[in-house]
Amino acid sequence: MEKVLVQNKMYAAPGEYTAADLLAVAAAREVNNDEVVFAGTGLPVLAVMLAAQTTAPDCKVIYEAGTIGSRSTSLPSSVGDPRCVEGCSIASGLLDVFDQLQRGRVDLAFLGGAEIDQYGNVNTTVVGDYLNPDMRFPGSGGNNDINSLAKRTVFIMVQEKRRFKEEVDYLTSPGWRVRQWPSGEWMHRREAYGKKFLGGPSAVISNMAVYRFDEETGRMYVDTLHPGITEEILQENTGFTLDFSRCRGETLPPTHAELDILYEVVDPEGIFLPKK
Amino acid sequence: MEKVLVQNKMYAAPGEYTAADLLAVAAAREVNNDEVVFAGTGLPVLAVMLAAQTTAPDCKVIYEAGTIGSRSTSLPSSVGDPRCVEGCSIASGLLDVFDQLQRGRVDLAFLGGAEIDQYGNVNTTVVGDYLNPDMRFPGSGGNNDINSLAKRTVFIMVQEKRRFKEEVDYLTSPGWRVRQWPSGEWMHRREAYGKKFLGGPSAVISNMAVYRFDEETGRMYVDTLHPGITEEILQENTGFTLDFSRCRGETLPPTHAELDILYEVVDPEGIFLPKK
Amino acid sequence: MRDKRYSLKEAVQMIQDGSMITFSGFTIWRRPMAAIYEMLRQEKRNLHLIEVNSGTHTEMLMGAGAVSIWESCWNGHELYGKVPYCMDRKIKSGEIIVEDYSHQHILYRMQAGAAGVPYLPTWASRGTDILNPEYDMLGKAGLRDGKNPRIPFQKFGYAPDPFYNEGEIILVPAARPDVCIIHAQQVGEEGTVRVMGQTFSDEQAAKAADKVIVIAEEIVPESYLREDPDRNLLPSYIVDAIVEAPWGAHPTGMYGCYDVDGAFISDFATASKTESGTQDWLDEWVYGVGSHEEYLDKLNVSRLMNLRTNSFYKYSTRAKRGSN
Amino acid sequence: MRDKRYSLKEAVQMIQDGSMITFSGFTIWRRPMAAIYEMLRQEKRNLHLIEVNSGTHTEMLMGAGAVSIWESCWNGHELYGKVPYCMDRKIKSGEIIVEDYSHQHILYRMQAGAAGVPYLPTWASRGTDILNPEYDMLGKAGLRDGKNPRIPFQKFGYAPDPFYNEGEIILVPAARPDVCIIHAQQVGEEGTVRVMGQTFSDEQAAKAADKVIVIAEEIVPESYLREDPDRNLLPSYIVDAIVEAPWGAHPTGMYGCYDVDGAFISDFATASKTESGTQDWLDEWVYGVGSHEEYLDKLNVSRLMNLRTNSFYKYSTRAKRGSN
Repeated sequence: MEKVLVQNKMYAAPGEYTAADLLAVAAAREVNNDEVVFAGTGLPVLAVMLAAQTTAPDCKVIYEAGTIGSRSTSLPSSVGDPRCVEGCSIASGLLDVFDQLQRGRVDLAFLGGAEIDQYGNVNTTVVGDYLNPDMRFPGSGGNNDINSLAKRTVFIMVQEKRRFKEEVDYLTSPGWRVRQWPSGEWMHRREAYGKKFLGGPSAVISNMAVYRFDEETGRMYVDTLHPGITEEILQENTGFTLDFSRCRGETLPPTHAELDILYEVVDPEGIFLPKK
Repeated sequence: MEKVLVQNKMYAAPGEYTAADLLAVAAAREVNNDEVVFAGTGLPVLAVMLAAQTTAPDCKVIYEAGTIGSRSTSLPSSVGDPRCVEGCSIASGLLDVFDQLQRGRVDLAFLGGAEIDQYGNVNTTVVGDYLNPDMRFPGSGGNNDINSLAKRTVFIMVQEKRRFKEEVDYLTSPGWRVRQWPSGEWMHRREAYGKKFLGGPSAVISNMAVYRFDEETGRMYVDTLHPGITEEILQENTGFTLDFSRCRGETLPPTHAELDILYEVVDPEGIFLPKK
Repeated sequence: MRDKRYSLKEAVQMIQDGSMITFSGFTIWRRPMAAIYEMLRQEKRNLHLIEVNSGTHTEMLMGAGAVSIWESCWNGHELYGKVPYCMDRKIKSGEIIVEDYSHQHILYRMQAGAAGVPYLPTWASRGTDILNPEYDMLGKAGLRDGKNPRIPFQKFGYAPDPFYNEGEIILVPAARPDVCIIHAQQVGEEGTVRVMGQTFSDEQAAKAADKVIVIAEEIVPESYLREDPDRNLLPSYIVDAIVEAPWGAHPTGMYGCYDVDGAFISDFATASKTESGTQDWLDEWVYGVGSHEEYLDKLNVSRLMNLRTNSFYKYSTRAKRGSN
Repeated sequence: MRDKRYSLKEAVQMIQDGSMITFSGFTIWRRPMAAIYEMLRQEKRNLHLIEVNSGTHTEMLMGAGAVSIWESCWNGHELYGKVPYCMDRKIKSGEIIVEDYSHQHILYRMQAGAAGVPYLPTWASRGTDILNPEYDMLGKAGLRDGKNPRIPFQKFGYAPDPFYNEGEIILVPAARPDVCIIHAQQVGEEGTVRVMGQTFSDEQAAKAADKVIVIAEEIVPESYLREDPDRNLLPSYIVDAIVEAPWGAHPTGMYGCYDVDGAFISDFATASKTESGTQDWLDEWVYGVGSHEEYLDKLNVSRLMNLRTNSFYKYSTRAKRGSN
């Protein structure tokens, strides 16, 4: 199934790639070689498969349903897919991978969410009051655990005002400033986790920008704007006041080589990336 | 490897069997059909293999190193032996079998020990003061756990005055009257275990007698004397005063069929039962 | 040996209304769908589901009105439907009590049940609303009074670490289901279960339950499975009933047998957006179908042949998955 | 990928004096003996052993004076020697601190370490001297002061069950070894481990440790092991070093490879009754032997061929075991 592609490392021009392409590519670039990476269903899978083909050939991919070190040649549609098993080091079950996660073995996790606040707290559970909801979402799944226990987490999100919120309706997955129970007190993640502090959200990649976090204040700031996105456009699509003070400029677009790998090797069937 | 034997159900006469034969046979008779039986290395393995060939063909044998439902045709020399794996339902590991034990799934366990007291407390750890020992033995192994969590336990012991003691030097494995820690108070097993009370020692089979327990007082009493053993002989070989009030008479000797199975099918190599 | 073979109907008849139930599989993979459909046909009611995660099968049970309590961490159809509409409606109507945990929590709840301990400790989910005591829904409903021995007195506990001074750790209560229904590739006639590929949380779920029902693609001789016992998942003695039902996990997928039927799940997910759509779908595919065999015939052969997995890859190389 | 192959000597050089160590196997089965012998030749000292159970390898390490702390539940040679004479002597001379647990305790200690939690709860061993606080030997030695981060502040803890009111449960602290040495049938060149037959507590021991060294009968292509990944025990990424050493578990036995060499173990067990006997035995079989290959040659071919297992039975049908 592996194809040899001409490696064209020139950046693609606007119009030559979609927002989803840029998301996947930007996410893949977060992976360092040799890292242990935990990936959820969807764009995260695209990102790790792309990373394995480009900058991080030695990364070890853990899928939460129970595979470690997958070398899939066919894109898994979900982490329970038999395609995750192909070429993996071990196919076991959740207990195995969640124990290893809690043991502190995961360097990087890719996750998604429905809502996020400026501290990186994520909601995947409910819109509206939990006790009287407007809309029920699937729930935490492993989002919460993985984000609690990985050293770095990268969230891949859709940029909308109603999704980038001052306060999330339900705090499913912990950011840098969290509510410690049973007391209910808000505190810095470092304080809440104490000796079991392993890290936290490292970046948020939306279809408009890349964000990072100031670990001291716990606040999100804009790192790069995607090509064509202005500070004004981004602020309009965000429910809290953005910090542009550390913005480094434009997000690097995909290279032609990355796009070729995405479309010809990673997702030739067009499961997540329908051909234009 | 299975041999068809003529089933001679006549009892053997004294001199036609050894003390070890009687131990194994008496132990095998404790197994009810369809029970889940946990067996340790040595005579317990002989006993369950004999039971599976006679009165309890549907018993499920668990060996603590990690096999369930063994159908060994070659006698395992220890519970870690590959012979335990033959024909078993699952070969896994200790976590699997000890979890199931603690879940309350084990009906009967066969165990041994170096010392026992009248409450069925067993010592497999040390002779003398634990802090200044005369002789160190192997230690608990799973003896303690299995005896804590099986519904019935049968101990197979050598009858000697120094082994059947008023008080064991170290309480490795819990009988009917135990010391509850951290307080150190002596109490009935039922009280010590509370809601997690599953049962306790059900019989002790020595080379001279079969003992059972009064579950209310927690005291051992003599159930049957092996052929040729008198009350006097037994008391001489016991370090505490024996209760003969419920003695039912003589232990039934092995049948010729049982002996044939022991020597021809279970242990033809003479590992535990050298040929006379 | 007791004969453990039952018809699908008989096996499902062992499940009582009001029971606490769990299942094999993960989201839309290796779910005991044939048993789920039969549960619906037998009109099971007031089920208390406790699942490491849920999926299409759960939405069907909820849509049919079979569920009164759900303890889990996730519900949906993966790629084929992001919103659990049936659950959404039943929450709003107050017909279902929903108790949210995280994946690690509910997994450890099963493992605690499997190991016979009342709880396990975990670091997962600190600082989140999953631990918010205001959201203890079984507590709010007054069901943590000990009357139902399968509902613990608390949703969570907390305890300091006395060994390494790592601070206060979270305790999750054991899950103690009445019944676990497993779909596996193979089961022996005495009950030994072999699962190929990922085993998800099947081992924990089965061992936590008091009764285990196994539906398998094929019943094979025990002796065959016992030749390689290090490849088996569950020992025979904990299995109470076995049923042979080929394609019995459809529309969910399973390693080495068949892929997910995404179009089928999408159809259900779309229909489930409304109460009447759900009913129509159930009428057509469940109540209007007398048996598992009728269901397979209604699906037809060519549909199934597209889903059948390739022997080397263990997934289908024929199923159309994307838009290309 | 980083090359994980090392010579036996290099791999054992990774182990520091004073380290906390654990091993694969069960009593006299699948112990990493080649590595044990090499540890003795390299004169490792002050080792802190933490083992689900011990065996001949432990007696050898103790007899050679390599061990200062032992936390486990059992030590001996099974059928081939009931008394752990080396441990007995070292306890009496005060050279070893012995901390007794039960099988379930120490197994759960490993599992807690593997899962990254500070402890696990268990019901095992209520009412016994294993819980007697007078017998907390590391505590008595003043070693529970937190200076060594691998020694917990307490030997045991107790906590009430807040979920089902089942009473006070016993807590056992996580085991956090520096190094786990595994002997397996097969390892891939990147480190994926396959163990056949019973896996004992290898999975928990390896995952609890910070560093994992795998000695295997054979190093095979990763791709071969990855064709059936549901048969593998450990993922490659947690393995730090791999060594090929055929017959490397001798005199202990292993499924599908070779049986226990009972006569060899008996000889050691008998020699171990005295300090000088132990030294003589070690001189002959360890210090006087330069390498694993020399050791095998000294054993000779016919001895090994008698131990070699039958491909069908997975145990030897040639080894003389009993007296008939």
